[in-house]
Amino acid sequence: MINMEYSVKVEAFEGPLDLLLHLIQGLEIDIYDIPMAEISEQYMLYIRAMKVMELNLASEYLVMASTLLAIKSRMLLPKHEESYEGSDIEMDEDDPRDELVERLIEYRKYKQAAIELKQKEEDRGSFYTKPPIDLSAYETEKQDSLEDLNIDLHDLLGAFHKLVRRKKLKKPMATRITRQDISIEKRMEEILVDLQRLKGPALFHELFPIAQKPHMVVSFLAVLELMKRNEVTIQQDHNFSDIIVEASKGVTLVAQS
Amino acid sequence: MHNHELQAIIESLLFAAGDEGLSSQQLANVLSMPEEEVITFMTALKKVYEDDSRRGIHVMELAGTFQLATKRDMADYIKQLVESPSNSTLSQAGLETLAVVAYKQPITRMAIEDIRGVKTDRPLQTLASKGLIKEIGRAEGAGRAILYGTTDEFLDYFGLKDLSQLPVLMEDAEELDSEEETDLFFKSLQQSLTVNNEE
Amino acid sequence: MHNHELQAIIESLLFAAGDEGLSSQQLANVLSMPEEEVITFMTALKKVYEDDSRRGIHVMELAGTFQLATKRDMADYIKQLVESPSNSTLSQAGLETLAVVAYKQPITRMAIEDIRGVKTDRPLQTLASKGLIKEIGRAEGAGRAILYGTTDEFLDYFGLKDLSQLPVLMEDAEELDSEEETDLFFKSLQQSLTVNNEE
Repeated sequence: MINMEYSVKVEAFEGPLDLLLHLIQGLEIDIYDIPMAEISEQYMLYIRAMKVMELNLASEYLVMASTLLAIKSRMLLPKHEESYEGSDIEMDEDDPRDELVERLIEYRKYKQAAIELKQKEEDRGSFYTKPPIDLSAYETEKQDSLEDLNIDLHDLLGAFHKLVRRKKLKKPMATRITRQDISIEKRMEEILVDLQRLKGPALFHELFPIAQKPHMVVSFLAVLELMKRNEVTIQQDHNFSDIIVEASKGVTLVAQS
Repeated sequence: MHNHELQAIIESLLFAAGDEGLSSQQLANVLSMPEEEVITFMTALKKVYEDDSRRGIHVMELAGTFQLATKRDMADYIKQLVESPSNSTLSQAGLETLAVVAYKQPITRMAIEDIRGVKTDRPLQTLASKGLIKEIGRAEGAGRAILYGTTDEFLDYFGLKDLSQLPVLMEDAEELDSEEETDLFFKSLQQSLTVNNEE
Repeated sequence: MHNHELQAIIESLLFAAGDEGLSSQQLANVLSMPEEEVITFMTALKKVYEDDSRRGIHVMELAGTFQLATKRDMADYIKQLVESPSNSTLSQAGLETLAVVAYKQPITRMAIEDIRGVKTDRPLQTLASKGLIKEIGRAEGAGRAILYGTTDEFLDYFGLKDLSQLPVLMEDAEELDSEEETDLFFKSLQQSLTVNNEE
């Protein structure tokens, strides 16, 4: 009886209440009149599937299992017997399922709300905003003391997430390289200066100090050009080992600044 | 102040403020106008942007502020320029937890777990670190449990003006459309498969 | 393509691109138009913005890119906005910059700008003058870019003992978790399927 269908579904549940709602749905049961025997049996089937799958079975699932069984057995008791017990609070023929039904309905409200939030999350993705322009040019020179700042860690966290979210909206930076004015020539010179200063070999990745694509590309082209001109030597012992770069002997710096 | 000029000024202010947005209060200050007048004007202005087919942007109300944003129809064009369209969306657990917090705030972890029927510490931690919820106080009595509430980032994240814009909770027990249920399940299954493939 | 629609699309693209702007080449790609036509259209569009008194923004051409910016005569209003008392004392730009430095230190200005997507020299100055950040070293290699980090005053101000007390920033922790779980799940699924088949 344990098949893929069950196993996959078990993993897709957000807890025992979610699983129960799914069963109620699947069995087309009236949530106000749950046949406890049937639902318990189905529920236990899933639990067994989860165990066989050795999925990390949250203890809440087991607690719910025993709750279901308890309700089931209470339902089997003849109703009138309860009133004989006198002191029992549940004299007025309370349905043992009431509490469960209440919890299911309450949970279902929020599960539904979560679906709608998901929709809103998706919708929000169709609207693009922009970062504020740099307004500091408009700021007058007033020396605020730190006490006036009035920000806390939540503001900091919020600001960070706002910009993490924004990053997704960034357009390709086609103009970055020209804006930065790093020429290959200049970068070659810089690399040579660094290698000379080291007076020994450097690891390849050390030539890429700035983790930005344009800068890295220029650095890479600069190393290639230096190799071509025999101004540096490159050595690698075997595949994927560190590449070692060294200034060729006798190369002197043309322009040292 | 002439309406045209006012419109231009507001556009420049909203443009400058970007996704920080401006409240009607802030606009009223800068424009030296009563706040109610600002609100009335903004309502009209929203419609101006909406109705003008030459405009690619419009005014949105997000987290209690007015912001400029691109119109929905433009998304397809902008997407082409977006660096990585990787959408890291919230998990089901996160969305459920957030829904409970949003409607029931201020609320303790225990109360959330009562409703969801599962442990919820991890989703809470994630939501807090994403800036969507925060501690807004402590419960009285023993333990002084943390009370959680939603943040402005929450409103912004879901495109809401304020909490009153949250979808109405389904109060009565209408049966959920079972097809939708299954759909949702297959969607989440697909998502997890996609995640796997991308690794 | 209809002119009105084209105008709207370009507005939305330029808006979303922010102060990085877009080259005529990029616009041509997205709009599937020859670049010369784009350039001609942009010349006309610039005039449209300039002549329309209801617009507070206009199209600027800078370093081979087109970008939207506030019109020059709006400067006074924007200045008022900055000075408005309801404006928080630390601008959004400052707050964002501080957050990036706090979480990513040591970090260069270039790297911060890469994360924020906008120029950041001024916010850095402001933060340094407030004593919240400082130069804590130089990047290795060429350029020897300044590395920024937070100060002791920063810790004091936020009541932190050290940086490890910053709130956790699980950028995508939840997603990671579920990926791992999904993996585990599919592994065990495969195993059990194998077992099943053998039965």
